[in-house]
Amino acid sequence: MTGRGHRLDLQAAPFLHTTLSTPRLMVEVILCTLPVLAAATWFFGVVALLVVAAATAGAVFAEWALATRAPRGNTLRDGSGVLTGLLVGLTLPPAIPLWMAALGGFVAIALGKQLFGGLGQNLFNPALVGRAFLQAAFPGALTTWGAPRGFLDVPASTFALPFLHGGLDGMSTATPLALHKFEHTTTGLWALFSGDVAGSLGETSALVLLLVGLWLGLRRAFDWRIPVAILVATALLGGALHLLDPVRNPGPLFLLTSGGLLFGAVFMATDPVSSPTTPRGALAFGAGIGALVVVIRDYGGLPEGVMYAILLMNAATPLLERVSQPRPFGRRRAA
Amino acid sequence: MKLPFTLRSFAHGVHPHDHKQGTEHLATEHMPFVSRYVLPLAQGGKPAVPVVGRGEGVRRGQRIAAADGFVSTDLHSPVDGQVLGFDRHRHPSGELVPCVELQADPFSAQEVSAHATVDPDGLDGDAFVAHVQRGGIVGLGGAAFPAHVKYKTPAGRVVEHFVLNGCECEPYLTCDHRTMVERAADVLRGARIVAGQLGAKDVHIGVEHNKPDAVAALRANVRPGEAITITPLQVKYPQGAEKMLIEALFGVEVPAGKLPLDVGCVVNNVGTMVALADWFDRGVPLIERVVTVSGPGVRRPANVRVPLGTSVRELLAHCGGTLPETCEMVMGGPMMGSALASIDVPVLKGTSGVLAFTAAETARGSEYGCLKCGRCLDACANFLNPSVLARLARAGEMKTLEANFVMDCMECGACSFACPSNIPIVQLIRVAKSAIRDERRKEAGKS
Amino acid sequence: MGDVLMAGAIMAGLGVLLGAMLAFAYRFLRVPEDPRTARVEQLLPGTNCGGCGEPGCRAFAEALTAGARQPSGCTVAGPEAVAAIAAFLGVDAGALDRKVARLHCAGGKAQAVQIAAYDGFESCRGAHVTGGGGKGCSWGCLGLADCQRVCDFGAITMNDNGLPVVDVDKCTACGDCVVACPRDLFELLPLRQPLLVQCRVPLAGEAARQLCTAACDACGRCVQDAPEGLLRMVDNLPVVDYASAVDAGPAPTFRCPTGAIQFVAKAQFAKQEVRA
Amino acid sequence: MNAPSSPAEAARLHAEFVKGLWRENPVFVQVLGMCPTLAVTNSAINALAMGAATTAVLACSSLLVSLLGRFIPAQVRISTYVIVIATFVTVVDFVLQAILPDVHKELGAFLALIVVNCLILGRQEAFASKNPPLAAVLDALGMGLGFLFALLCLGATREVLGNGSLFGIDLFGPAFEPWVVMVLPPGGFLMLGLILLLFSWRLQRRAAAAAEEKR
Amino acid sequence: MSDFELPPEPGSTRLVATLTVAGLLAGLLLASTYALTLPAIEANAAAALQRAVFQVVPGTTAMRKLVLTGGRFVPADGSEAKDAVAVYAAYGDGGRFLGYAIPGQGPGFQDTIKLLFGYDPQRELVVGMQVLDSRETPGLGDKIFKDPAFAREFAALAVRPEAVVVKHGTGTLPNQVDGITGATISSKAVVRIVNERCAGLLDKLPAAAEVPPAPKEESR
Amino acid sequence: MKELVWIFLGALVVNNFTLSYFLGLCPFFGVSGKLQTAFRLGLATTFVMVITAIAAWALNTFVLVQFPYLRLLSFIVVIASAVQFVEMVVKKASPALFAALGIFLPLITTNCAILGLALFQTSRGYGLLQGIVFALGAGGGFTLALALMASLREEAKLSDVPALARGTAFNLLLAGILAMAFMGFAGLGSS
Ligand SMILES: Cc1cc2nc3c(=O)[nH]c(=O)nc-3n(C[C@H](O)[C@H](O)[C@H](O)COP(=O)(O)O)c2cc1C
Ligand SMILES: Cc1cc2nc3c(=O)[nH]c(=O)nc-3n(C[C@H](O)[C@H](O)[C@H](O)COP(=O)(O)O)c2cc1C
Ligand SMILES: Cc1cc2nc3c(=O)[nH]c(=O)nc-3n(C[C@H](O)[C@H](O)[C@H](O)COP(=O)(O)O)c2cc1C
Ligand SMILES: Cc1cc2nc3c(=O)[nH]c(=O)nc-3n(C[C@H](O)[C@H](O)[C@H](O)CO)c2cc1C
Ligand code: SF4
Ligand code: SF4
Ligand code: SF4
Ligand code: SF4
Ligand code: FES
Repeated sequence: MTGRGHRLDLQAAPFLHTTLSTPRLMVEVILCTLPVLAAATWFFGVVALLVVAAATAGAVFAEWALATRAPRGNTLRDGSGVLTGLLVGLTLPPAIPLWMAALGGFVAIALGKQLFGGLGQNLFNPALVGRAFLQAAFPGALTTWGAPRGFLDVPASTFALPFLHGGLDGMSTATPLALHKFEHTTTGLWALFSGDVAGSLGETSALVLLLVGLWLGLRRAFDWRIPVAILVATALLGGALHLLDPVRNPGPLFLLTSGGLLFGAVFMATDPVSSPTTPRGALAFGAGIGALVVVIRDYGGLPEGVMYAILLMNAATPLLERVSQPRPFGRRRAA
Repeated sequence: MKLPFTLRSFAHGVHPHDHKQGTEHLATEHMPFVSRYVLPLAQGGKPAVPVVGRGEGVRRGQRIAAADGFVSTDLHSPVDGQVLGFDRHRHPSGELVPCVELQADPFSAQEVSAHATVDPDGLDGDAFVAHVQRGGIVGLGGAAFPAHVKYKTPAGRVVEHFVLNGCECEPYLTCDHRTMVERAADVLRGARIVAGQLGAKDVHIGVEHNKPDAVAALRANVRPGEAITITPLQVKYPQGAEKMLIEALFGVEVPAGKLPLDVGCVVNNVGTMVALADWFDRGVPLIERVVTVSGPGVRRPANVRVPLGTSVRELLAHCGGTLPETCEMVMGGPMMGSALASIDVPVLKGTSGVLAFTAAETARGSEYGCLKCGRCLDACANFLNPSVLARLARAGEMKTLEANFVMDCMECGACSFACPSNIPIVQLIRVAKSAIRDERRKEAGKS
Repeated sequence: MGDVLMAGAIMAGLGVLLGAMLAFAYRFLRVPEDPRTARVEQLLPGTNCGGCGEPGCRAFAEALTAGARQPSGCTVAGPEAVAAIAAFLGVDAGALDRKVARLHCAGGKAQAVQIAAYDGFESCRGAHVTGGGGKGCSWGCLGLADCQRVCDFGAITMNDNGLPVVDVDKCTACGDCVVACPRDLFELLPLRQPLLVQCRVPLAGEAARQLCTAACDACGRCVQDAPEGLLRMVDNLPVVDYASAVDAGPAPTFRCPTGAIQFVAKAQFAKQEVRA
Repeated sequence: MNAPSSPAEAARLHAEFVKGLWRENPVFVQVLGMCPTLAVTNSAINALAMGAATTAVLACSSLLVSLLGRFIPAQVRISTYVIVIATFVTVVDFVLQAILPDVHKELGAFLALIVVNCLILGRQEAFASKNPPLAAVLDALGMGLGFLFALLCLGATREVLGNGSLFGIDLFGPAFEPWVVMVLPPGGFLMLGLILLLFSWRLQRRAAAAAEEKR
Repeated sequence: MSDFELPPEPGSTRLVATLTVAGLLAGLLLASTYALTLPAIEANAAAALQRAVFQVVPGTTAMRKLVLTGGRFVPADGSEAKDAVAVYAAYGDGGRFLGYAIPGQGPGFQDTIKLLFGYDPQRELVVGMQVLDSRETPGLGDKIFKDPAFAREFAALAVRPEAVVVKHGTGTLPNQVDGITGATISSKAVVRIVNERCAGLLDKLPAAAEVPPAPKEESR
Repeated sequence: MKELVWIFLGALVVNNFTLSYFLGLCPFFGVSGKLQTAFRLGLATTFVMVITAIAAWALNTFVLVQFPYLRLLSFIVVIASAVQFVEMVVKKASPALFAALGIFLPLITTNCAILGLALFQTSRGYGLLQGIVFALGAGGGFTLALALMASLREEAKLSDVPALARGTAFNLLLAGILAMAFMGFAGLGSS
């Protein structure tokens, strides 16, 4: 009688679904990395494209090689692997050898994602696992910031053969944070804002990052509480410490616009998988990142701490989730 | 006219497309009589006990089974005809359950043999409750909970508000909408009867603001000075869930595990009022109801007044049949209804809609890992954490599930609707709840 | 040399002091407890490495005596020690009246009618709560392996006919599958009585046979052929009195028209079985 | 220690010795003594020294415990073993300090921590106290060498990747970019995790092959 | 293990006795080992120290340990407190006083850095530095002892008022140390340890004239 | 005061006993399956560490000045006995406290984090107060690492960790990532 002489399907309610899907969400964020990539290319030349491409290739390769047996969803198709690769690439310094970038992408997916069972199951931000591995493995290469050069001028180290460094030292500059920490010179705000400073590919232009972040927030691609909490916590704690010791501790505006803070707040702390789902958890998560960033930058050995702050808060996420579960309807007042 | 977002509502929830334009303007039509009717004995509460024998002749409206205990209702024959038997037949839930099977009398004019009409004002509380029970009246909002049970208020409890649920927040469904437009007077008549009996101070009718004609029709029937308020509400799912409705109307949360009565409310569906008016004023028990037949797979969508026990197959045939691409039939709304394994199942007292879907709507995108994006949290009007519940359910962590209040879930489906990863969250939750109830039952059996 | 003697003296002194302290504590502060725990603790290595996941050997010993853990959970103890503990606790004892999990259904893919196609995640209970999973018989096995997934001992595998095969040797009668099955089809039954009714349908005759070729149609022949009292008909189904010591042999199964009652010595179903 | 009296006895003793090397390898299979395993394996030479020191302590303690085991009341069993082990560890510590001061400096506190290595205490309890001296010593040597082998595997891989050298000998020349993480704490965890992963991958392959053969 | 009875509870005396005997034997064994290995160990330590001193004060052929007692440095005679501050006077050919080798320690990037540096009071210059112990990052921080160029920075370093670290390649003044690129923190830590030690001790060191004469034998 | 703060922070995060010094790994991997148990083990360890710090200080100051070669032996014996004694006292005095924390005590005594604490304290020449602060930091750091690890593992139990990696390999790799994250604290307070 159904017209087709075969059996009816039996599915579970609801029979209607939102039009948003995970691959679409990923594509949206991928598109939002493009302005950042464009800015990186503007400031650092084609080498930016090469590095990001290498990292993405490493990530996609790992996804292809390891995800075949993942139980749910084809992670190659959903675009999250590409996004992870892009983000790894954007967090690397311009002069990094391409083989390292590719290795970073690979480690991000292999150790950061597939080890946990694939999309949505990872406990740490995969891109940052990849980068943290690189930073621990090749601290020299990851803290060497090539001096500005021509658009098509690619540093010798870029094409270093695997396992070789290809002469990384040589011409190097320092990031605004390192300049402040080790040389006590403060970079001008306009340079920080526009992005014309040394640093990782994607992190330099505060302007582009703010615009992209605003767009993603308005599109509800991420939980707005996380970036807002990060920025507020950084500004408050940073400001307070700055008042205590203005020479050693930089001011809040500098803290907000320098280093990877905005990039991390827009793209990486907001990775939904490794951040809390609960509203209160998200606020605490962001505030924790902000506080850790300030502590590491002001008192730590490293000039920059965004990556470590996010990873540490990733580790604390299950605990945060646990204590911030929403009170169900009708249970809010009485226990 | 207020702007939509300034209207009252509850927190969280989702906005599915309402798909009502196909039937909302269609006047209710009558389903012609067919030859065979199947009525499950359990239709709201405990199964009723047959009071007629195999082969016995019955009249339309005659009692055929009597309530068994308090949380149970009488069952009446929807037709003039003959009792074929009491075997098991397939229920919309897929199970084979004991039913009364009737053969319609092809020569009968099918006039209702009405019972005596009763003036409700002349009844005291218990007599009123007993009379409602005798009318076989259950809630027509979906759960088919015996109406009289709600009217028996424990001593010391005061009912402040009698609330009518005219939200009809489920997409596609328009049966309540048509009922409010076409039978506004009966809706209000029912409300006055119940409110009077309960001693409620006032009556509130919540209607989603996408039904302006229903609001107008109801308002037109309110007598001046009467404490009956019709409140347009935001269009948001699940606005019709009684706890959300109470929150929207009064800003009060019904405590978890408690009843509306605990905050001084009794809630009924608008259709239930019409059934009450029919029973008291015309002596007609609950033997038919309005069903919306809709969905992309139906050739002629309609609102149909259907005698209970009519098979879905006949109802669909009345609506021109289904398209060849139809691959899924749903009883109830698209958010909370359930898929039918077979269309050879009867229309029940609780059947508000029959929807036919084609592959285009039912093809589910592939499932992805939970992104922990929190969209399900923002959807859940119960303020649960559906993503956690789903993951725990998948892992079978029953103890943790209970600690996370899985039993508070009303299975509204908003979370599954909102999930970009296509995770069958409600189904997982339903599985967990079923397992927990089972375990509790087995545990209780042991000791 | 003086140093050497002094060192010996210090250590000896420490030994005396601490030994005395512990002896004192042992005598006056000890809290009595299950002597079996103490014995098991002695049988354990006492390295307190935590490798077992318990907070130390004592806690593991308590878990062992409480039956919550298996002796092999200790990563340090050799096989002899494990065997000794197992023997001491009698973990393997009492094979006499052994029970195993049995399924009251034989309606696999090849026997039972499917009226609709379940389209959801693989779970019996998931199908059960979704319009009954489309199986014509709403009492029968759904074949989606909930039981297999909960069995910690790997005793259950699904055969090609979609029915769970219980490995009688691996089944410890823990009862997890009994709880897991949404249709309550598993029961722990004594191995010594192999008569088993493999159907739960309360229908009789044609109505039952329409749903499933393996259904019990309540013809009653098995009850007639069994010794008095061993079988009785309840709700259109024969019920075996497992408390009875009568050994009827396979005779009651011979005239069953559908094979709903079976004499199962070992596994109920073959691993690769599709009977038409 | 008497020579084995029969071929069967000899075979048994041989088995006692071999099992620790591979089948019951204390690190890869039993996952015991993780702290020294990870802490000192940032170079092959340290791994070797730690392995050797542990083996020496293990063998001496096993011998003594096997000889004296029967005389020790159960209640002070563990305490006595600990005293025995601690004594030998201190002896090894002094001897190393006297003859190989550089290695001693590298191993640092971890040499002393042999005392609490679960492997050693575990062998005393699980084996030495219940077996004759010869078997006990062979078991100890087998386990010790298995431990040494595992440490060496880890130490060598970590040193080669992390420093571009093996036993301090530069392997790849100055153009090599060492993977510093390997000689840092995370590298220890990651490398051992990776090795264990390889182990279970091999086991799985072998099981799959066996299943294939059965068919 | 055939009987599952609990063994009889031994008397407390037996427990005490077992532990006592074990403790006694262990003490004896250890004391003997100590006595046997002590000379070698001390010789090793002394040799290592001597090598270090000889390196940080170039040209040294003999040394003498001085300890701070009562605000003054006096030759060590074994009676001083264990934790007394010590420096080493270094002598060249013919017992000529060359300078002091001063140990120092302080926090580095990862963990405590222990080092020894040579100081020539006549020229008021640091003349050498050697890192004895550190856990700095291989490849970065470990350049403080692996990079000969960094060690050379200490060959003639002015420490009054104090030495400072500058960016690599920009050091020109006598009190400037070229930092190691990528290991500024470790470089700074080394210089800070040296500075702190100098600030605390230089005034207390005996002037060149008052230095006790070189020991008779080669060392000690 | 400032020095004490840095001793505390140093032991807590910068040179975390577990993630940077590789001490106490057996319980770190063995008892991090459940958050609640892990947390309690952490607290009990901290408690034992404080006892250890006091005992080690006493031994160092009063007994071992002339007999350095007895250090290891006397540390281990004294710590073990002291803890055992405390265990029995707690068990007698407060069964509830014992059930919560005491059952972990035997596991902790033969653990290298404890002995390591005593040895580090000795080699760094900490006094009594410094030693206690050091013990509190080290114990807190151990608790922190253990609690994080346990909550991560509980979460991972709900994930599809590949069968190949499940178990020790996964735990090691997880600890590796955690250790990388803790590298962010490197040099804290040194600049
Ligand atoms: C055991 C039981 C007792 C109930 N008793 C009352 C009652 O005394 N008063 C009342 O107003 N509703 C009562 N209810 C009805 C519920 O409030 C609710 O209306 C019903 O379960 C259907 O709700 P739903 O359609 O939102 O699922 C009862 C429900 C149950 C299951
Ligand atoms: C998610 C959800 C949505 C509901 N939506 C409606 C609705 O739109 N209209 C309605 O009358 N009842 C709805 N109900 C049922 C009401 O909660 C309530 O049971 C009903 O209004 C009681 O009236 P009745 O007993 O007369 O059916 C819904 C229940 C749930 C759980
Ligand atoms: C994994 C890692 C290890 C590091 N180890 C050291 C170190 O041992 N010593 C040090 O001074 N800085 C170390 N650093 C700090 C950075 O190299 C820091 O940016 C640098 O000291 C400052 O840069 P600059 O010296 O080029 O100005 C390390 C950084 C990382 C990421
Ligand atoms: C808003 C947003 C931010 C994301 N940020 C990251 C990121 O920082 N790193 C990453 O590996 N993936 C990121 N992803 C992709 C995806 O969540 C990630 O691959 C999963 O963690 C893999 O399970 C992001 C996705 C979204 C929607
Ligand atoms: S909406 Fe879906 S993907 Fe998002 S948190 Fe909920 S279950 Fe996970
Ligand atoms: S189905 Fe349950 S969990 Fe999901 S939104 Fe509705 S109430 Fe919340
Ligand atoms: S759980 Fe029950 S229904 Fe499911 S496969 Fe097992 S026996 Fe069949
Ligand atoms: S009829 Fe019997 S055998 Fe067949 S599926 Fe149903 S319960 Fe199983
Ligand atoms: S070896 Fe360190 S705790 Fe076991």
